Amino acid sequence: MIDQLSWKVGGQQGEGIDSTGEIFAMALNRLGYYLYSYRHFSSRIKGGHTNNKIRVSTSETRSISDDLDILIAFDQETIDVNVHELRDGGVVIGDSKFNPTVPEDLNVRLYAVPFTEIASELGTSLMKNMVAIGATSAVLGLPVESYLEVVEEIFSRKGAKVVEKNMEAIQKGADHFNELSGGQIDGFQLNKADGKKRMFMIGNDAIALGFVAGGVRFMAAYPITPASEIMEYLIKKLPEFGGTVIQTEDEIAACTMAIGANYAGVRTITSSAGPGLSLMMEALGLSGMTEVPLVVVDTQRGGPSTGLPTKQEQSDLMAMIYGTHGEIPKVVMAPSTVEEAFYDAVEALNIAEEYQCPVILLTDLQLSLGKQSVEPLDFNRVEIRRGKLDPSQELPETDDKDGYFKRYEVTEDGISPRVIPGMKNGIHHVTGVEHDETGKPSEVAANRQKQMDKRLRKLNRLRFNVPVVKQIKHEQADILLVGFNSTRGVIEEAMPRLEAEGFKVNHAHIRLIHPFPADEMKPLIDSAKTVIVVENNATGQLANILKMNVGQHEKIKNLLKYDGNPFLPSEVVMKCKELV
Amino acid sequence: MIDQLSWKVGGQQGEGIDSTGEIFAMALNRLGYYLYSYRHFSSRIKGGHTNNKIRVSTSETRSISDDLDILIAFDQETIDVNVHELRDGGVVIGDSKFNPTVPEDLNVRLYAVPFTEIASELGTSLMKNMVAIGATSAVLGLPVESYLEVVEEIFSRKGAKVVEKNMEAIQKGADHFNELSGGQIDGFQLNKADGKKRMFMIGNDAIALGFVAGGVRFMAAYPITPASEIMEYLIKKLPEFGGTVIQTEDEIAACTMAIGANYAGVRTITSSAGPGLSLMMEALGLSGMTEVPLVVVDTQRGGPSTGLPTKQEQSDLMAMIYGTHGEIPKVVMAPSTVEEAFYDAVEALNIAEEYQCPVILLTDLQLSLGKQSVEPLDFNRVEIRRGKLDPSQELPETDDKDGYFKRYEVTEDGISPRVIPGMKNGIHHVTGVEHDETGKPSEVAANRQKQMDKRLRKLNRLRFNVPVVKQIKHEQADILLVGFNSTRGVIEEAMPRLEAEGFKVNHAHIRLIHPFPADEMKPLIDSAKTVIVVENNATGQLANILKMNVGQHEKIKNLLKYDGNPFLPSEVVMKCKELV
Amino acid sequence: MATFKDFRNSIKPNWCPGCGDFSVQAAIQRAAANVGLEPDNLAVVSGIGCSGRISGYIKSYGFHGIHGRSLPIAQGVKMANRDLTVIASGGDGDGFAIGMGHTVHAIRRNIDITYIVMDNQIYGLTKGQTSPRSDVGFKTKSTPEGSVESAIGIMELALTAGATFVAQSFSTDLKELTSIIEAGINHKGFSLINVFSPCVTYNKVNTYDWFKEHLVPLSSIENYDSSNRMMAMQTLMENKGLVKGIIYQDKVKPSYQDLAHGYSKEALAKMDLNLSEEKFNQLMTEFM
Amino acid sequence: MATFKDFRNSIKPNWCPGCGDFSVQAAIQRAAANVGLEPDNLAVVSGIGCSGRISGYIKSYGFHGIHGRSLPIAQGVKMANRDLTVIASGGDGDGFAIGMGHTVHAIRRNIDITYIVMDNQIYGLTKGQTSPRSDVGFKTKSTPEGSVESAIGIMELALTAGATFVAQSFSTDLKELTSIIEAGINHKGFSLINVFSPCVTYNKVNTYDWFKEHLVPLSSIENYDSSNRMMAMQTLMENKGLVKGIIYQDKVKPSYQDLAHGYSKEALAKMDLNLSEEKFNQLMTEFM
Ligand SMILES: Cc1ncc(C[n+]2csc(CCOP(=O)(O)OP(=O)(O)O)c2C)c(N)n1
Ligand SMILES: Cc1ncc(C[n+]2csc(CCOP(=O)(O)OP(=O)(O)O)c2C)c(N)n1
Ligand code: SF4
Ligand code: SF4
Ligand SMILES: [Mg+2]
Ligand SMILES: [Mg+2]
Repeated sequence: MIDQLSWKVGGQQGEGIDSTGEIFAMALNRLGYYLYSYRHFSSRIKGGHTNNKIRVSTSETRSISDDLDILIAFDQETIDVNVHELRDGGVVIGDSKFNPTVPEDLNVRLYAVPFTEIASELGTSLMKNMVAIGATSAVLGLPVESYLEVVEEIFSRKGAKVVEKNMEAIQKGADHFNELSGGQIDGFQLNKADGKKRMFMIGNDAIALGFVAGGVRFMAAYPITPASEIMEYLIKKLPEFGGTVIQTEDEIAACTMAIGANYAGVRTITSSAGPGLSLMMEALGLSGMTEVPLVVVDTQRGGPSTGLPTKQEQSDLMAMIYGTHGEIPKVVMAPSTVEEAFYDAVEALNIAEEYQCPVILLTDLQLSLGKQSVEPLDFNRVEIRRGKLDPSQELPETDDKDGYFKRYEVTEDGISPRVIPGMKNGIHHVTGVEHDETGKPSEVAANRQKQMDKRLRKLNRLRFNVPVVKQIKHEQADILLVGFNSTRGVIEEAMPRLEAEGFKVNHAHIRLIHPFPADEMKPLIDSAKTVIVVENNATGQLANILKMNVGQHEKIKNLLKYDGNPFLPSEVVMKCKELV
Repeated sequence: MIDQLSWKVGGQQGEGIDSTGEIFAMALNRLGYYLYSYRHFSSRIKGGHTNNKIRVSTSETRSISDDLDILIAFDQETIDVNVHELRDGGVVIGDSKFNPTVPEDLNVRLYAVPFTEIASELGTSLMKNMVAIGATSAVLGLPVESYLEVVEEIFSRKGAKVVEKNMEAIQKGADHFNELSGGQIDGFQLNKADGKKRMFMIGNDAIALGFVAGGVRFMAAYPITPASEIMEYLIKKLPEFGGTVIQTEDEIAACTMAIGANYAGVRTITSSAGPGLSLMMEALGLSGMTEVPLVVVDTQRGGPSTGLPTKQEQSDLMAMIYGTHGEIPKVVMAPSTVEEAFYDAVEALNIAEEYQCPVILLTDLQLSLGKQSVEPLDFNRVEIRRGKLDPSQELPETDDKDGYFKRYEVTEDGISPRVIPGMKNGIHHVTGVEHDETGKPSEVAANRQKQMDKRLRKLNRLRFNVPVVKQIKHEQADILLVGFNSTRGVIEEAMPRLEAEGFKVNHAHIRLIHPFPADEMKPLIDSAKTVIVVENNATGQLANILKMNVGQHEKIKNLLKYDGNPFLPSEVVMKCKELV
Repeated sequence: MATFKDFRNSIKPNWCPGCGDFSVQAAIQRAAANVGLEPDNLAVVSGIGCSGRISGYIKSYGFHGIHGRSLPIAQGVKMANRDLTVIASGGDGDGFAIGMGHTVHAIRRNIDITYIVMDNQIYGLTKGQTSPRSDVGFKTKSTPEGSVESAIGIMELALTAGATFVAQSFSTDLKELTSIIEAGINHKGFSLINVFSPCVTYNKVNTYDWFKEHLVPLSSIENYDSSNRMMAMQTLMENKGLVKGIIYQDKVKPSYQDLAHGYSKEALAKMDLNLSEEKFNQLMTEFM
Repeated sequence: MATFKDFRNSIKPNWCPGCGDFSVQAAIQRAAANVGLEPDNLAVVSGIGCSGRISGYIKSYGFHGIHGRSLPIAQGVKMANRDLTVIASGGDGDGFAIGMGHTVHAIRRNIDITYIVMDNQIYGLTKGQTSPRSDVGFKTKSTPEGSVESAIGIMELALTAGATFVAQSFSTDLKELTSIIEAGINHKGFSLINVFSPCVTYNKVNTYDWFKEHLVPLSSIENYDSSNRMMAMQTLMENKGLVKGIIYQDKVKPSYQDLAHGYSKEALAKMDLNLSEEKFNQLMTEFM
């Protein structure tokens, strides 16, 4: 009996590969296993190799695994591309339709199951993925009934008959496999899971759910991979709360429309990926200058330019911190797990309103689209804080000669009182031009200085729950591993392996990218011999940020990967050993 | 007799203040004086205080001075706003029309001259600025004839009569002043200048001239302060060379149109200020990814957002280095004088073509609009280098199965051969998507890695003439002053004053901002006790770049000013003393 | 009830004496009072340009945005709080050059805001360059030999984008302009009002006199029917766009607010943001 | 002379089987050959979308730009080298959503390029969201209850922006489409060709059959005169834009290249960049 295994299904895009993986994973999630799935897909609609790699475990896991136990292939290309990932003694189950073959020098077990044929016999070849799932459950020794609930949910609106046929397909797949293999094969039986209910979701789902829970009622956005799921979820959900989503003509409109709506008092967000964020740079400056709260999600993908739109990368870091001309207060947050993505989405909204500035919620393709089991979220941690805005407040008349409200009053904490249009005695002017306390344009040097200082001072007191997630086991470490966003999983998996090889390893995962938590990081760097910054980019952006903010350049080493694929745990282990 | 003095004329915008200063300065430039003029103006068309401060000297000067010798006032506001700048014993000449007064506690000499009245008597009140110029020459002891040449050039197309009248206005102004003062007053007579011919131009003129000389034949741009002069010059000049300028619908069109034209083989530029640059971020990434040469001028102004559009600032540094999602090779150059602006404009074009990447020519409002005497430029230093492009080359047939040219061939120096549309056997594909050597989209990991490495490696060998302008007088310095762009003048003026107070001061002015010349800077920092980075921004951007690239954080101090005005030499001196 | 004086503040506009924008400002202030608005229920959103300064000169909530983006900002304001009256405004460069895409899309989206363009056929603030409304042959700083690009027929264009309210006026006709702005505010949906507002400093061709001579009042056209889209188009084409009055109005089509699925009748800005625990659990369950 | 096969390469398009874009590609290849082009004198510039991939599938110089910017890039190419034939192309989202502003301005500028839009009334590449050409009520991933925004009448809009060549076609009519593209290439000025190119994966409404049923060939309209702008507009309005053929052509107006002051007849890309010392000194003297 084993505690975890890795399963992959592959074939041509548009052939149902996704749903095969999806149904398999959902069923196992229901049984209480921890699932982690990562799709390999490309920038085209139909055709082209796609695969979905799913890790099943009895404990939490957030990284793809080094090797593979079972490969389900709908075409020979899937075998050719993926077979080398299989562990010694791994299993390939291919559709007998294409006469699957495996390289002779590999010790893998090949089974050809007539996926398509069985499905066609049952009525439609579309059900071939169900047959494949059946074969899978035979390998794992899972009862076919495990799938019933999921199959019912998916197909019940098509009628009981369809449900039945699909279950039959699963059964036939299992039977056929058992016949071929002569009963269960060794080493693939999973220990029983805890049976607890968990969500099965991608990072983008968590972010979108966080936004709904955090009070977002309007969104303006333009579709783009890998951000679109956030928009799609809100399109479905916001109407339940009276809210809505506008698909704008471009990202500039999306961002400025969000600014307009936030100014008018509604928590409004937009989301995009690199190209869209690059287009929003001027608007971000407007939010910073006018002190209108704004939350923008950047789901990083392979860059630059259109780059590798369906691949993993973490290369927007610098642009998110420093993009936009001039100087504004801005917060950049980077959740490192799907749970954090949820809570951070809520918190981003709070910070934006409390500090009246743009907040960028940075994620990456692996975190945004990787689908995994997530413990139920804590309702009590969902809190709405609007800072100095109280829309129900009755404002006194002001002493300004025009009756204008001092929306940009210079205060000690740098945060001015905030009112929204419609409030009596709250009239003021908002402008991206430098302005005085009521918002009237002003070029007076002394006023300029005061307003600049006010804006830039407000983040000095930023309260942020856990700016750095730390796993500090050693007072003096050989290696401090540093990362952000989705690399958390792979680093956590590499750590025990490095420890096993005798290294003392600490880990700091940075969640507040800007303003940078230098005070938190300094002692960790001081107490490490080598600092290895693990990043999916080519120039070591986070490492540079560390250097700028903390120093100790000679200690800081880059561990980079930028070929579009996420790190594997073994890569991190190997490269760390090279670097120390 | 003195070697330099400062003169200022002020009044309402749209009243001819600019031309008063202009005529005065041009005449003195012709006499061989070194002129430096800096305008204070605001974001409106007519009305609002404006002034033009002009420094006259027998040696080169590139900074506004601390104090003022002569103030010419067309309204009382001009006196109120500027009188405190006057040195002890300074002179105010106001139009008697508004009954000028000066604060009693100040030791300044006030003369009321009937500018408007004299002008009106001569035919039109428009000539009041000529009367003011006349009064000025009386103070300085300059013969009225000094203006003849300039007046003739400006007014000759309006007829000899107009020229005559204007000269008469000058004469009357001089006469009237002499009558009032009872002959020349002491301490205002300038030593004779060297009589050499120099240009009198703003930084933007020099950049535009550099572009014409450097082979630019097309420009696409959108108007914005303080960049528009570059566009205006090329609009006038390019047709003489068969070229043209398109005023596009926005900056995105400007930048992408420039990319299209550069791709097709014509040196094409665009220019803008912060808001425009923020809009170009996506396009810059396209240039970087497709390896299409591109030169963009950023004339920095007060930010963020619309900010202070007519004021000095240097706050786009980080955005220029790091703006655009993903990672591209990019060069950021920052000339520090008007001469350098010319040569750098030419060089930017060469670097863009040699390294096939975007080059940002960074300037700031003070450098772009400050008008000064410039020694004649060296034709022999104007050289056109197109790198690996030779449009007249005959290409052999390629061995690619489609006959495609390997435009993105992986080469050791990271620079691929370049061809342009229309060339036989040069067909290839260009895309912002990751691509193979012929430009076909490719998601293959190994190819990705190779192409990324190729692109990012090409600037490793960047040859740049003088990446840092150094004034190193001391092996061990108390202070190393570091700056970029227009602060060069003020630093050079502060240095001898600090030396006079006993400090050993070195100066490094950074002209190649990115890739950062860390090797050049390190020894200078090593050998200084304190490094003071002088910048017109609020967050110390250049200082941060120094920290990131060189380290030694504890030594590096910020000397910042961000109220919209340039530094004065005395401010730099004073703050340096505080910081050491 | 507020009078037009309540929409005034003490700021002296920094427009040149004689600029057409002064009357546009006055007309907006009058129209706001005439339709019964209170200053705190009006939001004026503007772009960048001489004209863009207008949001600071009207006493109401004002948002002076960035160049070309007054419309998306204004639409955001309205979506957030449908109880507000929202006026977007700016120059012809702002709306028809850099903002052209937003203008077309705001028209087709038909959110209930009023867009007033101060069309002077030039870039004022940047000191006199050509605009998309400049006539062929017009000499400017950027076209010293005369512009060679066609001027956009903006009123016709609006019709093709699905506009439900299209009007044109002239800044000196304060009475007509005021009443058109009132009609625009009262219109349920997006209203586009193009106002010829002469730039006395940089446009020496399209002057007050020029417009007086060239503009044809629709009221002078017999049987003109502003509900007839085809007639509107024909009239515009026949008169090279130089007409004034309400050119077209569709009084039937509901605004975006009324069509958007699930969009609440209560202003979003006034709603409670908190979710019940029950609802929260339900949302979680959907992922299980 | 090149044949259409010379414009082919060996890349297999990654479009879905049955996608309308295949025929558009074929038509461009045929038209290029028919008008006598050589592959190295043609530049195909495209945007981002399924359609945008086309620049990689035609053997010629190809530039696959960024979303919405095919037109400014293409105009830049033409301005740099007027001896090239330049085709810009992309999807309806690319050209009429994010690229709307550029489309209007490219039309009015009238640079001599041909713009071919593969209009499938949907966003294909991003998996099925509404586009500015989607009909009201059309259900997509982003409008699950049906779109509520008006579709842009793009042919009409082009006329109002000063277009000199406006045509529409249908991707299966290979012969007609080819001849329209030829006419577009031969037209001196900007030509806009909107091609209904069905997305078989995400648009189940505007299908091949739907278009066969709804499109009215202009050739079937008696006395249709494509030089008559008013008639063009009327016909479009009467037929809700669902016509095919050359809708309007102004054969008289010179292109931007021929009007731009001082712009050389020789391709800029072929000119010598060096200045004489004499000229250089003259330029300096102007500042003295
Ligand atoms: C992104 C950006 N580009 C350019 C500018 C510079 N700019 C300010 S106003 C303006 C155009 C003004 O013309 P118009 O919109 O017609 O307004 P007007 O001044 O004529 O009222 C420009 C180009 C800017 N502020 N922002
Ligand atoms: C700036 C930017 N925003 C968004 C995207 C994502 N994107 C790619 S193609 C596309 C729209 C595709 O629709 P269309 O232009 O109609 O082309 P089609 O796929 O239908 O041919 C979008 C939104 C992008 N690549 N760049
Ligand atoms: S420049 Fe023209 S538009 Fe601007 S304020 Fe003056 S008159 Fe009005
Ligand atoms: S998704 Fe639609 S537009 Fe894209 S390739 Fe498939 S059929 Fe064509
Ligand atoms: Mg204007
Ligand atoms: Mg489409």
